[in-house]
Amino acid sequence: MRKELPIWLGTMAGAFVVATRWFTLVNATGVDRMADRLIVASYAAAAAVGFIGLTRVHLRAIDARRPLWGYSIVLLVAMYGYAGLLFFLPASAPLPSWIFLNVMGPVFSTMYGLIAFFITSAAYRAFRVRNLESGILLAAAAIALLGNSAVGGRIWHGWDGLVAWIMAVPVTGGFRAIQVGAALGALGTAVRVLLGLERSHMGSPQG
Amino acid sequence: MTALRRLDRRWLYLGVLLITVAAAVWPLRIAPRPTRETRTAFDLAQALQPGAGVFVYVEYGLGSREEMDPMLAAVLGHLADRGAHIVIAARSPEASQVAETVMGGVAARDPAYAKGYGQTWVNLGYRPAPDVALRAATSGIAAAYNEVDYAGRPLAGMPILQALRALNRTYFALAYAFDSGDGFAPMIYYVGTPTGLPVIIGAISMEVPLLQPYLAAGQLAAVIAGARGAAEYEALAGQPRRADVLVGASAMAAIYVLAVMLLGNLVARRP
Amino acid sequence: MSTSLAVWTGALLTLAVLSFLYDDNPAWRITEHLYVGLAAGYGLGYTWQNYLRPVLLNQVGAPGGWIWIFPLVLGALLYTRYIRGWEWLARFPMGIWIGYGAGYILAYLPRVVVGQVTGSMVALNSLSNVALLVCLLGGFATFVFTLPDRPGLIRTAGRIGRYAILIALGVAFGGTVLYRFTLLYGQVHFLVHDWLGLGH
Amino acid sequence: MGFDGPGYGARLLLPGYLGSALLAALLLALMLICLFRARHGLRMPHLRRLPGIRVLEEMVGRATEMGRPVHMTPGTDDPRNPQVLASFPILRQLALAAARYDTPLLHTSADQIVYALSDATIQQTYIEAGRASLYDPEHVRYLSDNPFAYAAAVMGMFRRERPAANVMFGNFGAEALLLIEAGADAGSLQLAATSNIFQLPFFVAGCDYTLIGEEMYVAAASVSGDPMLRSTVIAQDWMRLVVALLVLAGAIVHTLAGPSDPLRRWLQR
Repeated sequence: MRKELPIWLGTMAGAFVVATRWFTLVNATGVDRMADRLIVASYAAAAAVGFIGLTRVHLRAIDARRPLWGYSIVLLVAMYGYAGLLFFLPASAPLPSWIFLNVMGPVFSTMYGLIAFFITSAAYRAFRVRNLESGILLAAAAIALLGNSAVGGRIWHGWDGLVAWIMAVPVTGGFRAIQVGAALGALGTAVRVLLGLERSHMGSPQG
Repeated sequence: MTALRRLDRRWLYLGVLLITVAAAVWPLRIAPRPTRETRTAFDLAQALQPGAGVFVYVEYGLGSREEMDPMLAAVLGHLADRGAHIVIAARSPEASQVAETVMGGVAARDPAYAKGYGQTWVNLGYRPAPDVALRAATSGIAAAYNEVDYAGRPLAGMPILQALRALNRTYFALAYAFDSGDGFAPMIYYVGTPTGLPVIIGAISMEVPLLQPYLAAGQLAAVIAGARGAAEYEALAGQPRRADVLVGASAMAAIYVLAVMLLGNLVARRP
Repeated sequence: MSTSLAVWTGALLTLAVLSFLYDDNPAWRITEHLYVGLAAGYGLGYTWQNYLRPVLLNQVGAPGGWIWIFPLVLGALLYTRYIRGWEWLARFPMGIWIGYGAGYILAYLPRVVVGQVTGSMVALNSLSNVALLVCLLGGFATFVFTLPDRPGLIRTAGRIGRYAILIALGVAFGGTVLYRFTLLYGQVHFLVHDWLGLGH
Repeated sequence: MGFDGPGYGARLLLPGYLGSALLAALLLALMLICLFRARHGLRMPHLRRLPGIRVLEEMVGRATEMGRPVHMTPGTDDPRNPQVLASFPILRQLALAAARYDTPLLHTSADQIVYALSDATIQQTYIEAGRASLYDPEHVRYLSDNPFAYAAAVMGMFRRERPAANVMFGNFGAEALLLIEAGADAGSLQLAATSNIFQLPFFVAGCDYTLIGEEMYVAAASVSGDPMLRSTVIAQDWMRLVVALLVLAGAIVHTLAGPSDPLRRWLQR
């Protein structure tokens, strides 16, 4: 019952969603709208799970004086400090939004920008022509780099047309094949979940 | 050559830093020729009647502001020029504050928007399980967003949501998603395809190839492509020119990365 | 050089993150932990301010508001995974969420696939259209799993499809490079211009 | 509450959903047929062995020879993402091999629930393999909720413990590049699988083996050898054939009939 009941409830929830979205009679009751609002509420009620998890991990690290435990204090102070602030003040109040723009902003942007460095070393190491396949990958990357940065159009007038054709034909065809395939894979997984065949999220992969 | 083969990657990093510093100290402005896609996006907004409803879904957060802020500002500025009524929603807490900042800047330039909150525009903010909230908005915005806006003010008294009740073709003319990768699919799945509302994606340059199948199938009305698309849009719509320097910087970056790739291949070729 | 506290805060944090490129160091570690802590604190605080508080104040107390109790309790069951002996209760929200999500996939994804299919029904009157169809069907052929030794036609089609997929991935790489450099440019421009006062 | 849009009336399905309902019904029917055949032991076509899966065993063998650990990550999303669900059967297979060769299996995750599920999976697998004593809770690590902090922690770990093989199977964001670079720096043999198309160029260029999109779901469904799960993959292949034929037929109809295109319009009813 501890394992089967949640799976059955999940199957019922999934069947409910499909029924309310496709069939005129069920859809006309408007029950899907209420269900959507309620499911949002259930997600929100679980919003603290990562918060609690981090608290446990870092309290334990401090308690056991693990290596680098001092940084755990930084993390907990930042986390509880900011959450506490937002408990009393709206996010648009001066102090929370100052922290948002001047502390979170630069750190998040630079973290994202760091990837520019790693991309360069990946380009140096990984984009080497070993066979026809890696040659195609490299050539397509080079054409797109010059095309999207408006450099290509200055070198040769037809460059933008070439990029447009590549986008319209091989890129559309190739990505469409991947996306339709991934959609079939996702639909297959959804059916496996609803039939109760796929139950690794219940703790043991083989049932 | 042997030294190059065992090249410490930090030398490559130094090159990246030098290129970007150079681009910041001596900015290179490149105004690209407008592509057909950007022109389509512009034409759709240009055709709006004053008071037409427009839904703007902001997905990108703090990390993508550099590429996306100019584009969002250019499109919002153009929509304000056309007198559109703008409903903003966000996919994450971060995105909702980013949207508020950018729209605040745009609204300040136009009296109808500077004093028109709740009348000419509204920011709904973010709700947990954003896909479900977005889907729910197609049959009723106020209920989907729990009757409050991003700052917790009640939606009930706002004239804009009396006129634009649900996110579908009856009430809206266009839907936008300003996206750094996670927002376009829900926009197509739960809004564009079921309601038939024309969807325009303002995309980071990274995801533009990914959108091609949807664009070709007519599931998207238009795509504005990264910093380059932003620069093109600014030129078309007569908005402040902020993206040209980004295009210049990315041109320098493209040449540097191509050189690095070439070097990598040369090093590998030599016996 | 700037005299603003906001600019100095941002500049020092930016430098701390960039220092990771040289090697792991205390400034990076402090920033990294700050980053994780702020992100978690912000996520919870914002959800409270913008969702939970209004729902508790306006909806739960209103007539018929008792129905909100069920989802809130259901979601809260997830916390039982931290209580020894009660972990199994957390399977209830998880099972329902995964089922609801699978329902969403099943309800909405097929229509998008149908759109992709009808969008591929192009008139075979131009070289580009024929090439598009060849790329697409070839791409499908690369994902055929049930034929251990695929017959010649499917193998050839699969090879063409694989080349189309490689071109698509190469183009995506090109776009990613430019995007990442634009983000970095923004931060470096902030350092050079707003903090040091150089350039334009 | 008013209903917006036309089409409510005597119809069974909402307008526009005919094609999708047929598609979904056909997929479901094919899956049920395949499941039925599997349950009754009827003949089924063989599945192509994916190159990525063939090497799982080889990777563990290599690590054993070098006396270094194997690392696996399910990416940075939570278990509501089907890609993360797909990682568990692979983890199980890897743990079986690790138990057999007596080689340490490091597992890192960026989500509390994924961590708990993975820990249970590994422990359970070691017990089933009769090697319960090899299970070490210190080898299963939850590093951070945040993708970048997670990747930074993995980078540090790779520098210290230098795994001989690195299996990345799940949903990855921008942090994927940091993981690939860390693996390359440590000299690991790398296998990557994801449906996140943004990260695929890096995986294809930078890893030794890559599973693209649907391949990862198929790998997950077939790796255990469970005929029930495997049979559903066969249904997906049939479905792909249907889609391909539909596209081809539609293109021909469109070429002959011009823009009036009855097939397309019927599907969109």
